[in-house]
Amino acid sequence: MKPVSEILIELYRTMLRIRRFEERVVALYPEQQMKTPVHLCLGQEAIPAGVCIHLGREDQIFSTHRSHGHCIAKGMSLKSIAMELYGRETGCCRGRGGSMHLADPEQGIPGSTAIVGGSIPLAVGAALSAKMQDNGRASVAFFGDGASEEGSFHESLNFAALHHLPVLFVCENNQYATSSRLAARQPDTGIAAKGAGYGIPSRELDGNDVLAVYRAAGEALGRARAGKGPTLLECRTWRWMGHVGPTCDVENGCRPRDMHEEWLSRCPLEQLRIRLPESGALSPDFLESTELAVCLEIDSAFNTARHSPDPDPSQILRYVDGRG
Amino acid sequence: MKPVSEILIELYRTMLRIRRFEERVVALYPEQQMKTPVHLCLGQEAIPAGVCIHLGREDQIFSTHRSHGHCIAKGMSLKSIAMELYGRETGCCRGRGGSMHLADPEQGIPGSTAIVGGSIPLAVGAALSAKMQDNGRASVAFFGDGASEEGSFHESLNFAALHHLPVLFVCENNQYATSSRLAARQPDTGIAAKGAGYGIPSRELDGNDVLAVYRAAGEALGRARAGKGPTLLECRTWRWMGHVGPTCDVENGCRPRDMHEEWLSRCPLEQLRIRLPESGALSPDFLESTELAVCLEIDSAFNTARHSPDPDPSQILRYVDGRG
Amino acid sequence: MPWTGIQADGRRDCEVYGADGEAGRQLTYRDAIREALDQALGMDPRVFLIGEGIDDPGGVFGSTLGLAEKYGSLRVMDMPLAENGLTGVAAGAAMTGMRPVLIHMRVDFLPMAMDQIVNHVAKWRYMTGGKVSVPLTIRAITGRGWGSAAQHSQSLHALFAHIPGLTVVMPASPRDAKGLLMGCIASGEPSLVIEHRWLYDLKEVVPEEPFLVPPGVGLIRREGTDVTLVGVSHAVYDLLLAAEQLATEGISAEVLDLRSVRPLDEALIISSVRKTGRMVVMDTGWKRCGISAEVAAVVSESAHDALRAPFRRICIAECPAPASAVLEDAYYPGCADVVACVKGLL
Amino acid sequence: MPWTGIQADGRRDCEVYGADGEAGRQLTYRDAIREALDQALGMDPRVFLIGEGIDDPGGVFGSTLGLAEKYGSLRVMDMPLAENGLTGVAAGAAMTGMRPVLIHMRVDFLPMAMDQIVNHVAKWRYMTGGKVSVPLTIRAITGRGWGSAAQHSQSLHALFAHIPGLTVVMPASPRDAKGLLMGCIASGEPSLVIEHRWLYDLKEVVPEEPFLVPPGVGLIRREGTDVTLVGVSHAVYDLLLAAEQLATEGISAEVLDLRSVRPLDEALIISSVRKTGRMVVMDTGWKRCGISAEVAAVVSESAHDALRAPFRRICIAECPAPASAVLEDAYYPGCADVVACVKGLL
Ligand SMILES: Cc1ncc(C[n+]2csc(CCOP(=O)(O)OP(=O)(O)O)c2C)c(N)n1
Ligand SMILES: Cc1ncc(C[n+]2csc(CCOP(=O)(O)OP(=O)(O)O)c2C)c(N)n1
Ligand SMILES: [Mg+2]
Ligand SMILES: [Mg+2]
Repeated sequence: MKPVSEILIELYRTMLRIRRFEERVVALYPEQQMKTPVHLCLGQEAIPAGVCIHLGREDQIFSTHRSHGHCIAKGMSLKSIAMELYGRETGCCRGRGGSMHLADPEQGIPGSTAIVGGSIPLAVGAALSAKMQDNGRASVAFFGDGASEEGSFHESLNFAALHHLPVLFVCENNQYATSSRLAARQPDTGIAAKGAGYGIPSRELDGNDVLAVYRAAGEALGRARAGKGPTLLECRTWRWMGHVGPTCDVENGCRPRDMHEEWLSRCPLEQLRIRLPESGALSPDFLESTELAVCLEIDSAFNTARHSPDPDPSQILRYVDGRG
Repeated sequence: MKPVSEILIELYRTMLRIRRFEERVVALYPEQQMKTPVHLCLGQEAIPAGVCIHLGREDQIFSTHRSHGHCIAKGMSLKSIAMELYGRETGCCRGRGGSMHLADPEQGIPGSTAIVGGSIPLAVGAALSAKMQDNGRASVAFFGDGASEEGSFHESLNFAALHHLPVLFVCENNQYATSSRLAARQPDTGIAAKGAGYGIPSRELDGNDVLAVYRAAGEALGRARAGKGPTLLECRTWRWMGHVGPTCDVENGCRPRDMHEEWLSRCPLEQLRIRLPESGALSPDFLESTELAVCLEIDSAFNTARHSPDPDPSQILRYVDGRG
Repeated sequence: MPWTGIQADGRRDCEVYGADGEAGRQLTYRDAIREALDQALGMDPRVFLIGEGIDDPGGVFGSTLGLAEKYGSLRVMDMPLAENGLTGVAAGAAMTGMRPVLIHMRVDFLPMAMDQIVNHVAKWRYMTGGKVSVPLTIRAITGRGWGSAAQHSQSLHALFAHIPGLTVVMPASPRDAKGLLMGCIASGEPSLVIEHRWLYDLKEVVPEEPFLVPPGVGLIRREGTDVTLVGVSHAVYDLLLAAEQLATEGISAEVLDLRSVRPLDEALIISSVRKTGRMVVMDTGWKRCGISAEVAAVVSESAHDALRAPFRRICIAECPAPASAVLEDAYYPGCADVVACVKGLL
Repeated sequence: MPWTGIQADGRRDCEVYGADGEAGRQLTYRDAIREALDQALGMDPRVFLIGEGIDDPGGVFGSTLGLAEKYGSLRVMDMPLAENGLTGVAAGAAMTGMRPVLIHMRVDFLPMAMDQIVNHVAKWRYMTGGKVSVPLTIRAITGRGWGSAAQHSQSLHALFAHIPGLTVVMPASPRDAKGLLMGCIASGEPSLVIEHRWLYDLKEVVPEEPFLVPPGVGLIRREGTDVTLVGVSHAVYDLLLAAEQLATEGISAEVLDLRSVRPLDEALIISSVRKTGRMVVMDTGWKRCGISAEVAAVVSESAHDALRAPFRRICIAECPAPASAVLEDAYYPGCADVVACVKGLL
């Protein structure tokens, strides 16, 4: 076990890297050099940070259209993400995927899907693979509240529970699917309530409290690796920006202002900083030097991205299959 | 409210009509005149009988590949079913559908689907229709334990619960999907356990006890018509024959003999007869005259079917759409 | 029935695409769709709309704006993310007296509902010997560009054109967007309306009163004698640009807009190729087993003797849509490709 | 890698269908499939099988019999009724080191999994810039007859042949059933093997050792000079019968077995039609946007000048499969239809 202070530092640094990365996307997007629809996870940083800290490189995650945070937390280089957003040949998917399809198999990220619900069975498959290869790996399915309405969610829970697969289902319940609120799509039982029907240990928790996520995910992944099967975590959270793009959607009436402000006041980074002054881990010095380091890393990532080469159009048919 | 004796008589007569109809299919099938895959519901008669007694003609049911019992209980004429099994132009679907696609909109049966899980959302749609038309109708989705594994089950429960639709989900849990036992497909939580995740009142019950089905369905449909939303009933039962065709599958090792015999001893008709001698409703006279009447009805249905005309092959493209 | 007696637009002859010359009220493609939905809702109590985010401030790229306010949330209904189940729900409602219009923001979500569309909706009338029909209309929009990438820019009409029992239309102009949508709803047949996001801002004169364009009837968008250019949806636009350019070089191209890919207006294709002797088909989708292949087969079966040059297809590249803008440029063919292709034939 | 070094069966030349003359061990189509699975499981620890009822006494029409006993229930795995989810599960396993073979008793269940197949499996390699492949093989069987009806006898290969990124093969003989299945598993590409229930009892000499038939290579089943008959799967059988009958009347028909509908062996089609000048395609599926349309387009593009008679297609009737036996007879074309069609061309 790592000492608590190291854990706190790692959690904070991961959240900060996600936060500053997304902010940079917001800042640069109007230049229209990133020609890809960005679904930002500003405000939701605690979830990928709290979950992925428990994962080794060999563990597998599957992500969604809102993929930046998961991939950063799992260890992808900011540079290879930024280059992908710029559509470069040097991007993590050689410019073929864009923002919604980040992948890096070397970091245990087989990929991201923009089809809602698609990530869930894929992660179960990675867990089946781990069980068959008996290699001690776990896998994580990240998905939203909307995805929990898809049939694939039910089919995946059933199969994972049946075979006690080492998979963690992480529902990032930001209470909206595009502009559609939860209550227009689901009865008022909560998403974690679904787990019991499959005998899957399930919990609803504050997704803006990185320590709550950290603890619940740690427990769940411990169980998964011990052969005790899947867990479902419903992490309540809120996205700070609109569904897609670099602006907020509250102005134009997509989500209520009062809820938005209430949730803004619960910033995951600030909460960690404020609630844990006594630990001493997050000292002003640490905060300052981390800000600087992250800022430099992001500068470099986006500068490189900006100046990297585009794919060669004559190669458009490459990578369709292994034959070409 | 009908007097109890009338209810008992109706339940018994319905079960008997299903039983004798299916037995006649078994007897005649080897003649190879019914060129259609038959999925018999012998042993499962209590469920359609106990549910459909609460339905008026205008209420809608959707059925599956194992459709004979549902359609008989809902009021379809045995003749039009038999004619369809013989592939006749005079069959309920003009010989286009066969055993797995029985339909009779006049009797509130828009149809049956052989795609497992397909009946469930269709019935929810009929309930939505009833709500929109505010016509007081209810609808019933019949489906098997296997169907409860399909994503459509989850999607349907969610939507029906969200909109408080007047639909009854009737899972006929005969513990097998083809030759695959429940434990190879689902964790050991029961299917009724799924309902709670959507706030849907749900019960597991003895599907061979027609009075238990009768009571539970009555309550559920009362709630549905009162605008209180859906109910899920998991009716435990057992099929006496193989998955498809007129023979049993126990000989060839598809299902265990001991369970089979145990369930054979729990014949829904016998149970009703034996457990209720005191009511006097099911008197020996009644039983005898009912047997006779049902036998004559079935004779006539199959005789007519045998001698009815086949479709005209030149009309093969008719009914694809309303244009032709 | 509210639909009987509505004017059917029987035109199959030449009509200038997006003509400003024509008198009358102009509407965008987007507003033409919205007007069709509005009139259908207003006229027929059996009609209701259902779709993800249908009532939100975006209103499905503007095509449903204001309708939830006007008709209420039961007739203009948001839905959970459950495409297959909700297609079944809509189908069940259609079988029992309603006329739902189910709306998807992207064609790419239709594969999720393929079981209900292919196995149920398309076959139900036949399976029941004509006794139960499924008057369900499904709208879905093809996306393109800005890195929409592999899962957000498909144009899968060929998959549905293959299936007996379905109607599949692809309006290329505002007038057709209204007329075909109303035509589908009125038809009582299970129908797919595949729209194109890049046409949404296009303007044209559109009749104000309800009118029906019957599925299955193509249109000559421009008359010509040297070559027949066949297209659907956004491709029609590229073909018309190409025809104009070719005209400056003395080549007379006839442009056909299929409008429906099922039923297919075979007679129109055949009569045009009999006139010109050359044929190029442009599609917004892939080549293999696509609608361009079907047109080739129709010609080869019924006008083989008339074809005086090799048949040509101009389709998107035979790969998933790439994200990078430079690859997108290579992915989508355009007017220049058509011009080059036609010159190669003459 | 266990698959390298396995003999590839490169034949493209004439070979008599189901010849008894050839020396060697004969196997049924069913047993050839089972042998391919057995050898794949035995040779490559990454291979596992998953399917509904795969380990039951029926053993997927006999094609998996005994394998669960031999390899255990983790490598030959029953599954819940959840086709889309389980396709995703198999795909996820394939992306992370396994080589799953997912088995469906009917092609009709594939539409349920269309989202995973079309949106995920087919596109994953491209979307990840070639970094993550999906070596998933899916077997599905086309049913026919005895009132299987609309939802249990489809032959939907055209839907998948339309999609870049997928391999779709349709073995017509026992040798190919083994060779193509092993060829797909070995290829590491997402592949669909569409089998035909009516071929299961067919016997042929099949090599005992593992061998690979590479997807994308068609076969001349019979040489001829007057007309080219092109088919897949069970249609090849009808075409060979027709060719025999035509031979007695002095007409020499060449019969091509496409074997793969994606990739498509265009060169084989073109060279044959260049020789014969006439072409008839027979398919087990529907006409519109089907593989028969694609063959027409290929010929019309690349051998237009060679075609001396109208192109002809012989497909199932353009409607869902009816249940009644008399309608089934009318639904499926046969040898007599081919003979009549060819005579009409000469
Ligand atoms: C199957 C499918 N249906 C619809 C969409 C369109 N869509 C993209 S993201 C999204 C909202 C998803 O909501 P949720 O799962 O809660 O994730 P969030 O965006 O809130 O993170 C929708 C509807 C899609 N991509 N895929
Ligand atoms: C989507 C789909 N998958 C598989 C099948 C093949 N199949 C037909 S019936 C059946 C078993 C269904 O089991 P269950 O739902 O329990 O109904 P039961 O037959 O036991 O009444 C299966 C697997 C099918 N028809 N549809
Ligand atoms: Mg959300
Ligand atoms: Mg069952």
